[in-house]
Amino acid sequence: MIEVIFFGQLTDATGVSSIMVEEVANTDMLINLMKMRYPSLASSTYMVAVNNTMVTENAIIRPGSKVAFMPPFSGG
Amino acid sequence: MIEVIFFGQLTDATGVSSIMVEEVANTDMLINLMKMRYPSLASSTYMVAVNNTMVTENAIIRPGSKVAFMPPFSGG
Amino acid sequence: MDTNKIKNIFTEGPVEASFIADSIAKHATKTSIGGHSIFLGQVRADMMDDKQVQAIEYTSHVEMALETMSIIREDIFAKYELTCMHVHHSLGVIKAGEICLFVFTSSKHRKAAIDACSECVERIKAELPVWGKEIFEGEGYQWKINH
Amino acid sequence: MDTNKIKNIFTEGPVEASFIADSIAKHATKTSIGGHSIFLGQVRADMMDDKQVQAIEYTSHVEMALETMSIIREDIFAKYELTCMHVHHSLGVIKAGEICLFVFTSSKHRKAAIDACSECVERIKAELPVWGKEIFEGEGYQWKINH
Repeated sequence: MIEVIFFGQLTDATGVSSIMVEEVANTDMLINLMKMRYPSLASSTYMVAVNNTMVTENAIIRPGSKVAFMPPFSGG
Repeated sequence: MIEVIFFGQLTDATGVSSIMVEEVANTDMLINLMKMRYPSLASSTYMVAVNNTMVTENAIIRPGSKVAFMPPFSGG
Repeated sequence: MDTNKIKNIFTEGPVEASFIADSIAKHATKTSIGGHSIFLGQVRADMMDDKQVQAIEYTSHVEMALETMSIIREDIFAKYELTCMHVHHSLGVIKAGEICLFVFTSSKHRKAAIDACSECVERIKAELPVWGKEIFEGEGYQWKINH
Repeated sequence: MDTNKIKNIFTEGPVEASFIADSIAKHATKTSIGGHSIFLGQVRADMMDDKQVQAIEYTSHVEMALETMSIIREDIFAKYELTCMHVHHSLGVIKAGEICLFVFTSSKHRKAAIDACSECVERIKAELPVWGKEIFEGEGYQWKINH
């Protein structure tokens, strides 16, 4: 399983902060899956991190990974 | 009379922090007078302020003025 | 990443002035310090149209934020001659007028402390996965945007 | 110079952490503030040859310093969008580890507060007629030099 977590305004789009999904091979596939499940994600701005490391291109997701969908940061 | 005040390391050179002197016409004359009275002033670095205003050239000193001899600042 | 090195920076609720005072007072024994620089972020009661912000609720991807902060800390210690650096960021609901960020750098000479503090604040705002939800008086909210 | 505008910045003895905390806490009602920048100068126990500084004794041409500070304040308010600025400088004997300078600026956005604070500190060090006498452990002293 893969843990997918959503933050900030993305939780408005998804209605959840964390879900478990069946294994998917890579981040491109996971992103497509999430956009199908939560259509309003498509119009959102976000970055993706796998196991706390930001990914900018398609990246492999190993089983047991934690994948974060994060909107622009607004701390401080 | 004119009040002449010394600060910081200049008080080591003069041994006093404040003296009253008879009227002198301008700062050049006062500086010469002070150097005669306190010879180690000649080897000191200082700025002169008349009534809290820094003077960089020879300036008139009116009776009742306060003239400050000040070494480089070291606050903070 | 050596997790032993990872310090927590998050505290639930606002940073209190008394906490800041204690933090300052603790440095009195470090007599090689000549200058401290402190930045405090305070929640503003901004008006948006006719609604006023009464609080910001902060959430974070904590684990990732702490790893990122650990890297920022290493970078800043490598770049500036600092004696120490402390960072505290609030989570949860912080009311307008309360302090939500406390960055504190100390060094022998002022320039390193001042430059390191300001760089640390910029990096925290740009790089830490933290989000602010601006809660309006009455009802409604909007998501904070950093500039 | 309108003497009504001249604020005192000098306090006899060190700036206490509790005073800094009170000063911060007083700003909680100013909910247009988004960022505070604070600089603290602390007396260092420097070694000179084999002598250690145990304290600095500060003196000032107070009247002239306050007039100069008043001009610096006006310049900085004209240059930066500040909500407020507070400056406290110690006079008398300040021991190593104690705070001798407290500069505190606040503004809506952090950049004005940070830049104003740093500029204010530089101008205080360069322009205020204040002198520090570094008193050594045991006996002896030397006059402080600002860099």
